[in-house]
Amino acid sequence: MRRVYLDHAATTPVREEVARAMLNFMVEDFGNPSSVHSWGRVAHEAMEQSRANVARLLGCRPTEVVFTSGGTEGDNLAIMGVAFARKDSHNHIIVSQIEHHAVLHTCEYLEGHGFEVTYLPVDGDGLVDPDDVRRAITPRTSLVSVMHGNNEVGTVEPIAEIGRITREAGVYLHTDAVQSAGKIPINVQEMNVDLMTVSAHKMYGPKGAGALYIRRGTRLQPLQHGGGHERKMRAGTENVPGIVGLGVAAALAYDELDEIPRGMTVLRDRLIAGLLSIPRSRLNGHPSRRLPHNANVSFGDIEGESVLLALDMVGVAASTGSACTSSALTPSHVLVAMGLSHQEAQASVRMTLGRVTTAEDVDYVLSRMGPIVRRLRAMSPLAEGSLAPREAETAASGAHLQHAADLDKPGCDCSGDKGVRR
Amino acid sequence: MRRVYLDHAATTPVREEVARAMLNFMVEDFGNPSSVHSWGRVAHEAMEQSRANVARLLGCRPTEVVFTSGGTEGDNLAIMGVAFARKDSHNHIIVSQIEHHAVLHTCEYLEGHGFEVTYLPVDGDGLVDPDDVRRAITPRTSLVSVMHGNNEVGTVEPIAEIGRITREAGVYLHTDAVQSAGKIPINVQEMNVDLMTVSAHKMYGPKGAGALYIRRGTRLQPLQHGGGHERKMRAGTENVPGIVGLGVAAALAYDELDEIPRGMTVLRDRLIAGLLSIPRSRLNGHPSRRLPHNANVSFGDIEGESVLLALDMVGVAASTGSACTSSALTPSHVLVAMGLSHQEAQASVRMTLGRVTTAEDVDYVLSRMGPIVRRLRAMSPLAEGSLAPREAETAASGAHLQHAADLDKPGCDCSGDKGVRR
Amino acid sequence: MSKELYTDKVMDHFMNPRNVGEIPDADGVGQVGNPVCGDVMRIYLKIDGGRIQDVKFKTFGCGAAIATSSIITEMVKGMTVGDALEVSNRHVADALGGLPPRKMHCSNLAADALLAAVNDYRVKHGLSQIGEPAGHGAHQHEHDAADADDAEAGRPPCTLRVDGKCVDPQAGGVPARKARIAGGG
Amino acid sequence: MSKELYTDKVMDHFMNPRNVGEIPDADGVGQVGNPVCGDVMRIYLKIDGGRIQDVKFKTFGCGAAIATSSIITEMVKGMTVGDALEVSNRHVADALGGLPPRKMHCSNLAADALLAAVNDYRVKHGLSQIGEPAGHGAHQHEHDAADADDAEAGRPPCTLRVDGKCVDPQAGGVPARKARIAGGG
Ligand SMILES: Cc1ncc(COP(=O)(O)O)c(C=O)c1O
Ligand SMILES: Cc1ncc(COP(=O)(O)O)c(C=O)c1O
Ligand code: FES
Ligand code: FES
Repeated sequence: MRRVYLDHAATTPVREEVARAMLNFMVEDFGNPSSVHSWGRVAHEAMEQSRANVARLLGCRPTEVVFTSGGTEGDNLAIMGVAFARKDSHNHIIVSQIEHHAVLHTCEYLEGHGFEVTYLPVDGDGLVDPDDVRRAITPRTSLVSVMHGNNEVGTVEPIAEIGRITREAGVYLHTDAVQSAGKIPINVQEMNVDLMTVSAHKMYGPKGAGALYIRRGTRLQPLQHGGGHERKMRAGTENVPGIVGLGVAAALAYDELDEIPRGMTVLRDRLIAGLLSIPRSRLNGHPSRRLPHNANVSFGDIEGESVLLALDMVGVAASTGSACTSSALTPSHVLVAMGLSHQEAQASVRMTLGRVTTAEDVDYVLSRMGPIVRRLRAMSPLAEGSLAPREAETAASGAHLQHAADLDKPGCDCSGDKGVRR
Repeated sequence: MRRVYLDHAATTPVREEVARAMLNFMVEDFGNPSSVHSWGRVAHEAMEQSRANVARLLGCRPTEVVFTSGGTEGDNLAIMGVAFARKDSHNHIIVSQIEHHAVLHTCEYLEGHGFEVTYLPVDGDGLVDPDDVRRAITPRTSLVSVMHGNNEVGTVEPIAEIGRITREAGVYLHTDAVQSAGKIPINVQEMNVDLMTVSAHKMYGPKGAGALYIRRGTRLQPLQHGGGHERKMRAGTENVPGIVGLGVAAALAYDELDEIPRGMTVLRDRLIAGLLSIPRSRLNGHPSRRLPHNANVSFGDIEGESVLLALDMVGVAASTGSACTSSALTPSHVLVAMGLSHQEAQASVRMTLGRVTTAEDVDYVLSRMGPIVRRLRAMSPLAEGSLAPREAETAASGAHLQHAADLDKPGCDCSGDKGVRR
Repeated sequence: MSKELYTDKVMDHFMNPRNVGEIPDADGVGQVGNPVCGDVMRIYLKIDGGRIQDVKFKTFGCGAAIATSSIITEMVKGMTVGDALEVSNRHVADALGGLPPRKMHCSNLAADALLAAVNDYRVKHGLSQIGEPAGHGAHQHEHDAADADDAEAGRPPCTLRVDGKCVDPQAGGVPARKARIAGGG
Repeated sequence: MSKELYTDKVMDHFMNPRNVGEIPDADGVGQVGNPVCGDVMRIYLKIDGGRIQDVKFKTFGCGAAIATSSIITEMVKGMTVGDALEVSNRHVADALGGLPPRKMHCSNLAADALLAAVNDYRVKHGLSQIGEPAGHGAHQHEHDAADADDAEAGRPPCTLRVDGKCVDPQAGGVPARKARIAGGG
């Protein structure tokens, strides 16, 4: 059976060049960069070379790069770091409703610790209105965080414009560039940001490594305490192989930024066109301001996990929403924020292309998708022509409502019921 | 030139078997374990296999293992996690004075956030007295944290005995087993601990991976927010290759726990005997309750970095104190707690053996050590027979004292001035 | 079976579901939304002499929802209405060779929809509605083994629950949001 | 040179230090402790006609301390006492081909010990003591380039300083603990 991996927004394979470099720093040059002897010096030099590579990709100085264990830690460090460092004078944070859970759940945590959070709406294409940012800023605002490229629907936000507003207001701006880094140009200067999160495993580097850009002079409280690594911003023996892998991945991404995404956009548009030729389908996310590898389509009357399961049976890897929310029970918060009904949101399928995706891969997926949608629709009680149930028949579920008030606020549903491996 | 790595307490090379397994999960089976498709399932299964391996090493259930980015994160999560989860009723924590900075600096952070911390003394061999623990516990104590094997002097603490006391008092016990795991038997049941930190790169696994044992039912607040990974205790895409590496390393360590350390102890004793044959030297740490790979010796009148540098020139990797404090200006807090004078502490050299260390390696190091110590002593103004300066001559340094009061409390001096790579 | 995986039987019923469809002149029709996830199932019953002569379903839901829908129709076809109501979500899961703990709640959909269809039939025949189906209350609290310990320890937030929260409506564990979606389904 | 590395010249002076030793009938002896790290240096001067005829040192300290001790003795041998006091820690570092930013403080040891030795000589000859050697105050504040920015931004805790804190005694940057060790040295 053909196997087609269209879930590159969830994670990517590590490139050979990257893996080879990492292997050396695991088995041969395995030193601890804090050590003063030659093993330590070699590890330290490699780490600084990686820092320079990452700095080049982001358009910043090497001294402004702090290595992390990934995108989630980067988002947490940026948001909690600024929030707690400035909490005596500022207790307000502004984020969009379509941020990754690493941002949203950090904000929920902060709400429980004396902070106020404004969650900005988006339009039907998933765009944040910079004017909304301007209006939301108060004298007690310390930080605005709006992601660069959305992980579910691929919409690219107007960060530079938002940055002009935050600069003027003297408020820090963080952007989560986990999905955009290596796919579209990023530059912290041009984007007017003070903090930027990237993650290696989304750009053909290893899981467990990432970086946070911290503009020089930005005050942050560290999350993790211990040795004075990473200029005291991130204690813990540095993950040298991971950092080396991130560095090589960043260098390759930077060098190839012109070629790869162009061909990818063509393939993506072929995929989107094919999916939209299925009746009652709609594209989610902005039609043009969009990451080059992202296709996200909702199909009326069918449910996401069943589509994924059926695709999996024919060797195709896709997801609903993000990798994270694809295993959650709740419909995607991104799609709901964009105004989709819960059932439209539940019926979305995200396919994300990678460096090695071919036209044949796309055509194979399209040949399988139509029959799957038809089969599931034939089974759906929501599809047209199905006999409508009477009001009374929904009573059983209505009865459950009475218990709702007892509930805790539901947390992240990742790894929740809906996600199951077969 | 012969090269001899005697800094295995700082970090270890990744074993071939471990690296090979990791490589597969980077390049081939690279899926995100949260994904529902087959790539995700394979990654998820591998992760759970690792969890089982780690559980076997620690003597716990797989569901009690949470993967982290390393020992520092494990220590932070254990201590802050319990402290914040129980802060409404308990605000007191007890640790030893010889904990790793990952514990001590976390405690300092907590002291700034309304917690009280008791720092227990140790005796001249570095042992904590369990009776001191008993006496320090108050009704407001939530957690005791005493490390298993000390990273600098190798002393092994009486954890099981301390655990009997904490159990009786209804207080949680955390132990940092980063140095002992894989070197001496560890078992969370027999040791009566509720939380235990381990780190992969200290036992021939990769940097950037570790685990925290959390006894079922122990309340903890997570450090990092986002997706619901690791039972909501640790958000972020799991470092699957790192976790796989940790799992393989744990399995190998468990299987070899009988053989390796035995031969290692013999070599270590040969090394210690040789070092102590140098005049005016003393062993630091307990003579028998000691990690099998650790030798720590102080040489009168000479200073640590210069010894390391001279050793480095003949191809030998060693450290003063920990990898972390070897690049710090302050003398080892461990040695100071054990009652050494500052200069004795500054003159300590730690050599830690590994799986592949041979008798020839040890003899080579011993053959170089004597001349180095003699050469540096000949240069030292503190050595016997040197003309003593008069009181007045120290005035220049005394003059600096007047500025001392302005100081911030000095933080961790890791990566500080003393550590320099040449 | 790894607790994370669907059995072959589940996949068989997912790929080749039995009794999919509608019964235009059904004697009872029941539709419910799953309070946990908002998925929807509808069951059609043809009842004659107190016995289920025919049964069909339509399901908007996950793989487990489709599989449990399929197998419950196989199980109850030919049963008396009374016996059919004894079929619990646990029976359904067992018949599939087990469900991953996190998918146990999906099996409620089938039992609930069956009850709704029977009640529809009873109302039409002037009978009173019946409450929870047998075993629903007792068996629905389908947490994994970890929960026993959680209870001992006073429900700490760090241990695994089904989706991190209790999903038993009796225990007050249903998110309002979800219930609302389901009600509007 | 990478800012983290010792130059070959430093390593040469560390491995083959010049003028190690003592002068039993020295005209001036100065010993100082480094207020930052507690390391100790002692300098012996033989002075004749206002000129340094001979100089020797002993140092308990890091590689940079030994190398700066060694090179300063080379530099001042033959100089007038006045010229010798013009030799700043920065001159010493430059003569070694540079020191890593984090090791700049080590070069203070040599300049301070020289001053102490000269003062010892002056006291013996009924002269008044001299304060800081030339360039000491101005040059000792040897942070790396990051510090300029730190100042702009109001000294945020996140940016690199020499060991995370100011090490210039004039700026109040010396840990009391260290100074005490040094004083007791
Ligand atoms: C936009 C975005 N932010 C943050 C993350 C979290 O990064 P990581 O998986 O490295 O923890 C992800 C991916 O999971 C993402 O897509
Ligand atoms: C005893 C001890 N605890 C904690 C740590 C920190 O672990 P890691 O290096 O994985 O952050 C170390 C090593 O650095 C250690 O030796
Ligand atoms: S997730 Fe809704 S029924 Fe399975
Ligand atoms: S560290 Fe003390 S003089 Fe260099």
